[in-house]
Amino acid sequence: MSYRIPMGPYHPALEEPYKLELVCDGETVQDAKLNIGFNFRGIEQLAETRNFIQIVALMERVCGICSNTHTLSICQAVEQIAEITPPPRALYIRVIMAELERLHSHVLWAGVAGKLIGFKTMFMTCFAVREQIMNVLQTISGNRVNYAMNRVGGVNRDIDDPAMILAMIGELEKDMVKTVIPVFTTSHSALSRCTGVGVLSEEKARSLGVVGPTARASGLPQDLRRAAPYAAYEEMDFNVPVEHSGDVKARLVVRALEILESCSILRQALSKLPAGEIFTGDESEMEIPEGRGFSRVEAPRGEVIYSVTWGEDTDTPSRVHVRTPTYINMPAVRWMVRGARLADTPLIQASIDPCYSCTDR
Amino acid sequence: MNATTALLRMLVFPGILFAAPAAWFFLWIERKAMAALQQRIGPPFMQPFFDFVKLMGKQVPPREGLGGFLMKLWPVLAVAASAGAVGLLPVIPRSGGFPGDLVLLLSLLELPSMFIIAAGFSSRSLWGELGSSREAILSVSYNVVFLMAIIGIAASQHTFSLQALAQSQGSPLRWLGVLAILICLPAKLHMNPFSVTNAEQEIYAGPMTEYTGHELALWELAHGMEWVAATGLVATLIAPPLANPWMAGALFVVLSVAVVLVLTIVAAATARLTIDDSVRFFWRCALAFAVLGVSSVLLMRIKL
Amino acid sequence: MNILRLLLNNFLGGSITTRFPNRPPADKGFRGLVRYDPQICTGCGVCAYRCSSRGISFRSSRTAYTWAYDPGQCTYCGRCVDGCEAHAITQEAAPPPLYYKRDELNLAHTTQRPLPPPKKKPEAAPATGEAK
Amino acid sequence: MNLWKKLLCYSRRKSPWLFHMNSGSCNGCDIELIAGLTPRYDAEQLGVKHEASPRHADIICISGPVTHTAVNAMKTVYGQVCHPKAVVAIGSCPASTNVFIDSRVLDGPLDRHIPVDVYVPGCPPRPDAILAGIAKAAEILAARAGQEAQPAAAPVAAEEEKA
Repeated sequence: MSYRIPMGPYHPALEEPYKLELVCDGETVQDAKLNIGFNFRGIEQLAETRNFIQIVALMERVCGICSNTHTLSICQAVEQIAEITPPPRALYIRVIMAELERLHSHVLWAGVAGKLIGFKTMFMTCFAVREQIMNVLQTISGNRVNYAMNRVGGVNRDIDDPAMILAMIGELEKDMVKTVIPVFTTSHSALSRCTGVGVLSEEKARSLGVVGPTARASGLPQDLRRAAPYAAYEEMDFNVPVEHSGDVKARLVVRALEILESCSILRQALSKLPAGEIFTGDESEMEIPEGRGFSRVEAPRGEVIYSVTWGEDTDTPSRVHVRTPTYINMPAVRWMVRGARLADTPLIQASIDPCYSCTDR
Repeated sequence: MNATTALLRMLVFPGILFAAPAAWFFLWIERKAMAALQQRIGPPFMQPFFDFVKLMGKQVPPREGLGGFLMKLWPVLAVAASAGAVGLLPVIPRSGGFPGDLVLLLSLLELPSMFIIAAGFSSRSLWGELGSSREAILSVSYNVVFLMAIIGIAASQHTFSLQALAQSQGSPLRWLGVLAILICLPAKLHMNPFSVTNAEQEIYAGPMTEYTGHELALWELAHGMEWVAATGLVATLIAPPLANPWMAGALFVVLSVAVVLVLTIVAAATARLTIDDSVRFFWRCALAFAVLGVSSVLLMRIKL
Repeated sequence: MNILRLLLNNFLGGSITTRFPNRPPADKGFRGLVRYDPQICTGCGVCAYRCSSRGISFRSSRTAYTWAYDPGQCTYCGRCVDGCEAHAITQEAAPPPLYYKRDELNLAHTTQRPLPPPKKKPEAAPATGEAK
Repeated sequence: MNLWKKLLCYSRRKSPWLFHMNSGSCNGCDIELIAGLTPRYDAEQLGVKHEASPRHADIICISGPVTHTAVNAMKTVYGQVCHPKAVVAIGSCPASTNVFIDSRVLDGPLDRHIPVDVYVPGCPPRPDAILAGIAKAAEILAARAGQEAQPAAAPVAAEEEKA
């Protein structure tokens, strides 16, 4: 006998409100239906009423976890319209912020995954590690979550003390290599929850067009930082970790390796940080001409695409369109949960690192 | 043991009057130790007591009909059963008891989980029902190991009296039985790795989802007393017999706390297993212990 | 490292918690409440133009202008501070305080504009910041 | 005030159980609340327990600017939390809808729907500020000990409480 289980909109496994309707047979999930829209705030429409300074702060609140990605994307798109090139130091600072954000987002994900499988100690350890990153973010930007770092033409704040961040990265890498990763990979109870769960085959991943770590865990080596470098990624030397098993464990491993890669990118960026201005152009005299800008950024969750159209003689855009990684990855959840156990569903849906506030906007 | 001493034991020592503070203390130790293992400070002293008082003063939504009555009834019964279980413990040896009280203790320990199952179903919440069905499946599997362990211990000592067990020396079969009980305890107490019944990330609070106010307070109390009874049982079985009753009592408490700490470390070190993994685990354990137990009994027979 | 080693280390290392009434210090560049100095303000209104959340409102007439700020509305992004050429707006380097009623922390300053040149008079003293 | 009442007051202050609700927030406040439970801030030192079921909770933490779609679910959850209860609005969004002001799909701010006891300003507030807000809400709860159940959604009564 099959029955329906409505998960959500306020469910402890979900940080955000959305509704997952599961059709179950006993504890086996047969199908899943996703209902979103609880987070819909009409940001794309709101963006049409904001000028180029205000829009950055608005887009930052598309998502609190990958807020830097969104400001970076909108700034890049607007810079493309206005034909502004930010100075090299600003590009490096953007890379640093993007990588710090990736670090904190991945560590956060590991913590949440730990919580979802009832591994409270893992959750606490990950968050304790994450606090180091939050400290750095707060020192650089003045806030822990919404950093307000990017602006059209550069960045708002300079990095005064690269040595402090380098020291922190050393600490973090040590913590990750010596504590978090080994503990996760040697704990039998944790591995039994991750291995072989929520498998997404390479073909399926390709046909669904999944992005980000979800794609890389299914054997698709796609990474925008490599494929279409933005900011200063062209000058960085890094690997794109790829796993082939496509299960939750593979996504875990991909994210863990990405954390290490991020540390290496940060180290390069901080040691090569060029001197100079941190922004070009005077915001009070800047005019955005008519045109279309298009920007792609590799968020911690995958590819974010912004398309911005600016009208003639206005100070507000006429259309801002956002495509977020979760929007692309969501349909994959349906294929992953089919045949899975009810107990694994929260973990499987969390393994794509969903962000419904990005998706709803 | 006559009716008066039995009642006295159930109500005063080591029953409700003693067991309730002990329950809060054990719950507090569990939370505090968990926090210490996770680099946290943890709750202030006797936090479960404050939780209990607060819940007692919280309003309960009106529930009508038989369902509402049953929902009120189950936590009271659970508290009564676990208080009875605590009352049977020979905290201080030679203070009563009757032949066969181990069997009664077993059934009293089993009752709260039965009541939880019933409570989940009578709360008519989907999550309650899911939690109850999980609890039912789990209790069927761990009880096989649990009963096997108890029977093995009783067989090794030729008695079903807790008193006699507390007085007698250990034997290999007994240690095997204690190990088996320790494996079952996390499942009995809804701890990791077998906390599937109240897996909050999957099914909210499971059978407790709809409970609030004093009913929930009673559930928490029953849960705490289950802790006291279960750890007390283990402490009884592993404590060496001591002549001085005060020393014996102190040793009993120390051993109980040690068991709590061991369970906490296990809970902190593991993730939650899924229900089918848990069941598989317990049946494998049951098989292993059955083989070990039967073979050792046979060996003992041959020796005799 | 094994999980038991981790637990042992955590236990021996003690807690890393900040005891409750104490709070971790805010950094030098922390973006807290916006502070406004009516003495310095030139009344250009750029801050309101730059404010994405309408937390700063600027109403201007020929004789006076009113600068109003609602911390409940503020995003603490600091763009108004960056854009204020007269540096009349600053940000506190401390987390904002709790409040219990909406609009409790609101501030409004009304400043008289200097009268037109022919009749030159000293600038009127700014009105006190009154909480709404 | 008799002894039981005093004890009850004290216990309410010592054991605030949370239920967290996101009414369309950007996740910033939510992760900061979660960070408040973790070792560096450790909400458990205040006796806080993050509860899965609204039936168990005393304090409802709400983040987000209250979208149309979330409003009904939010009211239902508010009704499920039993008296006494307090509401903590985390961040600027529930207080005023923040950057999303003049969006057509919002039904905020929060106090149009349910009475709010404590506002924690910030975008997002730091975890320690959220903890301070929760501690404050627990004190408000304790002050409510003598009161009997108030009718659903009576913002006036809630405001008198604070004074």
